[in-house]
Amino acid sequence: MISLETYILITILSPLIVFLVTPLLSRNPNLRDLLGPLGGVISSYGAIEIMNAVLEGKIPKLDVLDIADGIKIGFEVTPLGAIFGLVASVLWIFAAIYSVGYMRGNQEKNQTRFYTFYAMAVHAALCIAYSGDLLTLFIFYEVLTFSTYPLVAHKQNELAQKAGRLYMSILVGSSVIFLLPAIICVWVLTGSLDMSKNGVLEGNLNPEYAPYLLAMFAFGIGKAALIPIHKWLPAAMVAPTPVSALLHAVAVVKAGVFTMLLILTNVFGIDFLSKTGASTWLIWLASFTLLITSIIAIYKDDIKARLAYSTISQLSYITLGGALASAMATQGAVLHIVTHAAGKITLFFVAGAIYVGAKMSKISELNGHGKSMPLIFLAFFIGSLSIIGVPPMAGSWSKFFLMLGAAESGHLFVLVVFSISTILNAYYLMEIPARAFFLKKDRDIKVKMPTLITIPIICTCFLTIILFFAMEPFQKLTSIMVN
Amino acid sequence: MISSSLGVWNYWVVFLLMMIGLFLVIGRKNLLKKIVGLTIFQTSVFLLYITFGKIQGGTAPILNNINDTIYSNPLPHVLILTAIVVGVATTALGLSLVLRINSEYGSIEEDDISAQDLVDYHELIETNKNVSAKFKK
Amino acid sequence: MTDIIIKNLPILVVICPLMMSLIVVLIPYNFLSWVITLSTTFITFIFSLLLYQEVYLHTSISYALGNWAPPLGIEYVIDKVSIVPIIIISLISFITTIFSSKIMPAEINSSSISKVYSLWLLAIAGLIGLVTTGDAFNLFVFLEISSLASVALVAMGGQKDKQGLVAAYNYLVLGAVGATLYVIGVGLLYGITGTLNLADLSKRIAEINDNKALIAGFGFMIIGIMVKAAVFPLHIWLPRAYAYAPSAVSVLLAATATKASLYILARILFSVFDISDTLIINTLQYVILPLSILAMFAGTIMAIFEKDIKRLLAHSSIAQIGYITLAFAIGTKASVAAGFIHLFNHALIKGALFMAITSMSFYINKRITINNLSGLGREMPITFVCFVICSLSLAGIPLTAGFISKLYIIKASISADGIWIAMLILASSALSVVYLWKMIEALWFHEGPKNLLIKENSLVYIPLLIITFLNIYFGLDASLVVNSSFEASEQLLGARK
Amino acid sequence: MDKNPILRIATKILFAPIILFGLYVQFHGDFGPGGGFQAGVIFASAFILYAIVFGLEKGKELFPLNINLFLLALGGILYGGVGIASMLLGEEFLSYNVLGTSNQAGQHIGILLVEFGVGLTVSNVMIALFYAFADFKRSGETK
Amino acid sequence: MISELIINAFLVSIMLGIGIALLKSRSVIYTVLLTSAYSLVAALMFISLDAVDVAFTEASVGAGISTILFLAAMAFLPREEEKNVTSQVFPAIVCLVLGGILIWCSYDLPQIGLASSPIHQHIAPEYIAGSRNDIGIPNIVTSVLASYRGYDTFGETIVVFTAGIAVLAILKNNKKEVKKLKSKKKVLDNG
Repeated sequence: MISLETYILITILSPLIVFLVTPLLSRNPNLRDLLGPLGGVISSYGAIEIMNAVLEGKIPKLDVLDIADGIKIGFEVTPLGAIFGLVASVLWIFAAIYSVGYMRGNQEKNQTRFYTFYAMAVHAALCIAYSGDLLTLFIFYEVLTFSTYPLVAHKQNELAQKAGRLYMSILVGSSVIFLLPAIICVWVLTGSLDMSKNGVLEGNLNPEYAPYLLAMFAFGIGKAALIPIHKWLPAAMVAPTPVSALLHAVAVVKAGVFTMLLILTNVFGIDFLSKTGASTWLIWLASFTLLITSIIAIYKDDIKARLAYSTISQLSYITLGGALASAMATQGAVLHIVTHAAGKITLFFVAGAIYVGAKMSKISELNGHGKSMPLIFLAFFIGSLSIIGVPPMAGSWSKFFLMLGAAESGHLFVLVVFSISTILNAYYLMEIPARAFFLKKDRDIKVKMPTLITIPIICTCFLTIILFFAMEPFQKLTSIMVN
Repeated sequence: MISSSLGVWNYWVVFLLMMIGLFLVIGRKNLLKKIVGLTIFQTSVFLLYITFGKIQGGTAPILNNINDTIYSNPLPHVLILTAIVVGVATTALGLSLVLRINSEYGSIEEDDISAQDLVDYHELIETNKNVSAKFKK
Repeated sequence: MTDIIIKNLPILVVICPLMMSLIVVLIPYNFLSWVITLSTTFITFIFSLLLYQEVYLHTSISYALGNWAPPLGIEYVIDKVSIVPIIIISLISFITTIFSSKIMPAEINSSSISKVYSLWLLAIAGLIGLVTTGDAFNLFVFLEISSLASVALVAMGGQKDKQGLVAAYNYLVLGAVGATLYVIGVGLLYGITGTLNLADLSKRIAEINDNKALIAGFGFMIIGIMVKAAVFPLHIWLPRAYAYAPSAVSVLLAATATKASLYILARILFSVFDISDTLIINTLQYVILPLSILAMFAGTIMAIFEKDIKRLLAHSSIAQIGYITLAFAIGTKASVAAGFIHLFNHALIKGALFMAITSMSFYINKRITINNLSGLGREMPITFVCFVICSLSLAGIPLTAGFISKLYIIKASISADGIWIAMLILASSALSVVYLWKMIEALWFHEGPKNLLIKENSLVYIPLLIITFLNIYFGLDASLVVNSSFEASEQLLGARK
Repeated sequence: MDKNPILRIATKILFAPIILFGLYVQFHGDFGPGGGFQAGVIFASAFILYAIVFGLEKGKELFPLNINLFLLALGGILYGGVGIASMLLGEEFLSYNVLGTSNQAGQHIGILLVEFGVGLTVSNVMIALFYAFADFKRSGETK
Repeated sequence: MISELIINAFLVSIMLGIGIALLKSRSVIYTVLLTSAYSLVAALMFISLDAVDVAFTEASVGAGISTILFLAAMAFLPREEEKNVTSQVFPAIVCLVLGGILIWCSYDLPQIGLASSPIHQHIAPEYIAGSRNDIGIPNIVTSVLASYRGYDTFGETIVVFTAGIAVLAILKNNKKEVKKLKSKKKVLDNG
């Protein structure tokens, strides 16, 4: 019987090992590209075991190092963390396979560096997922930012450099100027950096100041991409698609909202928030973000840009769910992390696939190409359905819970917001398969689609359907989390 | 009365001298003049100390065998002996620097020197432009 | 023999380099003089470690020179406070001396190397003496030793670049003015108390109340020391002095020179005068606090727009000094401790950064500007990696020493409910990322000159590696530094309360 | 100016008395005003006068640079040596009591030695300074 | 004693005059001579304040050696000081402020020559007694200088030493030697 610590180690270290070994294999591409999926499988095995343990009510713990009194780096898996960890590690498998196909199909330069930092980013995401105290959380949050910079600036042309600089400056700047002091405030208030299931601030913080502290957190966590600090996400789309797919649909942004949820539940505590109403303003801001970005998405012609803005709006669903400060809504938010990840990664995969296969990145170019690559567009269609929240796709669950939560917490206008944005989602996502299938082709181009790209797309798209039926363990975890 | 006013007069002149010295240091552009100012400044500070050490009707602090002689305070004298030598050390170092500067710049006026420096600085930046930021394509 | 050494440790840490400097100047062989200097600094470091041990046995050592009981004679006071800068200075000087072995001959003509090493030891001895002494006037004497020696060392840069001479001249004149102001201050205090021994002075000051001369004397002392410590806006001598000194010298000065003066500042503020006294409180709140905040931003912004890298680092030093004085200005035990932590860490960081940059300019035999940094990182990987790590440490990225000090400063300022101060600190450190990133990007991502055939020299990069390792080590296990700093501030402030 | 006979003669005559006066100031410092610094400066002035009148080369023949440098350091070493000696004899640095049979004797010896050290250093530094400045002047003119 | 004070006042007034003259003078030689005159008057002042040793030192070091150094340096420097172009308002303000502070605090300073003021009460008597009993040499200044505060004197000897070495090191490296040094190293040509 392997102890839980070892499982944590397995999960966290396997991407780290990939990170360390990849550079050594730069001479031997096939072996090097094998590493990614392999690591993914191993770490997701660990993640699943941990999830089971958490389901049984255990709390896996692991202390790494003790810097000075009160300052330590250690891991402690919350149900939320277990879910996020699982999502990140499982989707890494597909993303890794896909990126092999993409990078080769596209003859990108510096592939070794790419894979190296890719693994590093996953490692950081997993560490965030399992982090046991605020400092560890912060540290790996930063590590994630830094490890993704080389990926964003991968192309190394003016544009990429500029985007990279924007990306860094927003994420690092916000986290350093707001998140760190907020964390230290918590440290000063509660005397420790630990978090607990029902929040630590109750009784330590004068409710009047709660909204301000929450504001520091909300704007400190730039990865959650609330307006006005969302700019980095569209900018980061210059990166190769696998990066956008894994990092900007799963790892990075989900790390952001994950942190946000963790702060809301385990630092402030749902009861504290609902009692003080400290998060009301956040509800408004989140709904605003949600609508605005959906509208912007409509006007984007570049596929990835459109997906980016849709991602922003979906993220604010999650923030909103947390901010509603009701059990149901929180559950919905957590489930949305899972479902949206599955759905959005599919969409990004497809965007990349279209680029690799047909060298097209604009929506207006897609007219009638559905016939030439039917599978791809079918997958896109299913993915979008899931995002929109149509049964029997996974997305429907989370939307359902969110709606219930909104009703439960009595903010009824949120229901309106949800329904409007759903319509908008439907509009801007459905346009793509619609153009592809129903409009007539204006020009001919020959399509060659690498199998290494097709397979993961199909897998993830099936995942969205399977999740609809296999949502129950996640749901159980979330219920453990909220009561 | 008069003695006390004269006493304050002493202090005041010492302070004024300090200020003159300081003004020569920070107000003048000529490097040599600055060092002169420094000397004046320090000498006036020495005066302050020695004035502290004075005792009415005291004699120089050298023991004699007459009883109940008042000796003025030896400690300030010692400190100032030290300070004087430190001062001359500073002066010498400063002068040597002025000499070198003059032989390198051909002037000991601050304005000329800073003008030359500015030119050099820009040359330094410009000359390296040719190897400067080109991005990988 | 050993008991003699143990008994005389407080004086040995000063005398050892002082006497050796007299001998080194007579050595005609450059290599030999380097060896002697190296061994001297090493022995000094060992002595300071022993002293650390001793201090933690007896909490405070008073050493009466010439066996004249203070306040009659001059007294050396080593306590948990003064041991911090002693360790810093001796450690850095040892590492830097290793570093100087190859750099020095490249920049200074062989006829004057032994003199330079003698001055080098004198500067170190002066700094340590400055820190250890418990006598106001003796402090002045050692202040002069260290500053004259460092001026001369800076002037040695005049061989490569004539601006070094002007830098040295300004350093000399401003330093002398500062020292003289300090002497005026001491004189006024002496005039009203009649003593020079710092401990005795503080005792007798406590008895005097509302004396104008006391205030004036305090003011002059503080201003004098602030000039030496390059506290904004009295920092004007610093950038050039650091930028145009010979490489090894700028490393030594940047890492140690201002630290000693900052320590003296803390000493005067907190232990000579009474922290609970309104005079001190006002000074901290209305003078030092605003100045430090100005320094943080002015330094950082000047650094962002600076093209010449050594100057850039010097500007950032001004900002970092701002952090330290800010920590002192908050004036709680926690914040002063944080100040000491940053004192130590910044010495490591800035030393390492200067080492990295100067060794780059040594390799390509050019002055480093932002333009000819391009692509050098790929030519000299070891130096580059060290540079990156230490810049991260300067920016306060987690798991480096810099992060620890930032963390504690911010925590102290927040718990003194000055959250806006914390915000300002973080804002300026976020700004500092801008110039650091500018350099790193140029070093690694830009296309630079090809086939420089640079071969990194082990004697140059080993000290760099050591100091970088320390940067990481004290980021991972900071308990030593943190605890000693808290002990120090406890002793410094606890004495009065 | 080394053509002027009066100066040469005057210097020749003055040289010895100046040195003598220096010695007096040096060793009478315990009883009257005077001591290491003043004496050092007076010694120096004798040599500087010589060098001014008879030219730098002559001056250096009379008092070579390397000896000058050696004495320069020696003064400090002597001073510090006294301190270290007292340390080795089990007292604090620079505590002269242990140097002699009685405390006062010890003090006398100590003070005498350190004053002499001061005198050595000061005089040689002054001479060295003068040499350096004069040398620099010449090198400048040749440039 | 009143006469003493008058003499002092007279001497310091002369020094003040010299100071003002220095402010006005533009010729370097004039400046140097004025400075040495200043030192001499200061020496007289010291004598009248019973500080014979200091006077001796000031006369020999301040008026003697530094004048020699100034002259030696001057022979190689431009003779005239240029007119200042920039305004001197700021330095003047700084000086006036500092002077103001000093004059403001001068009323709380001990009155000159008052035997009861703390300076004369606290440590000095022990020195005077100690010099007679413990050390046994008449010149108290010497005994304080060399024994009680012997370490200061040591430090100051080191300062002098430092200055000597520094000047040697600075003035030694002429342009020629530097040229040699530069040519010795191979200059890598970029690009």
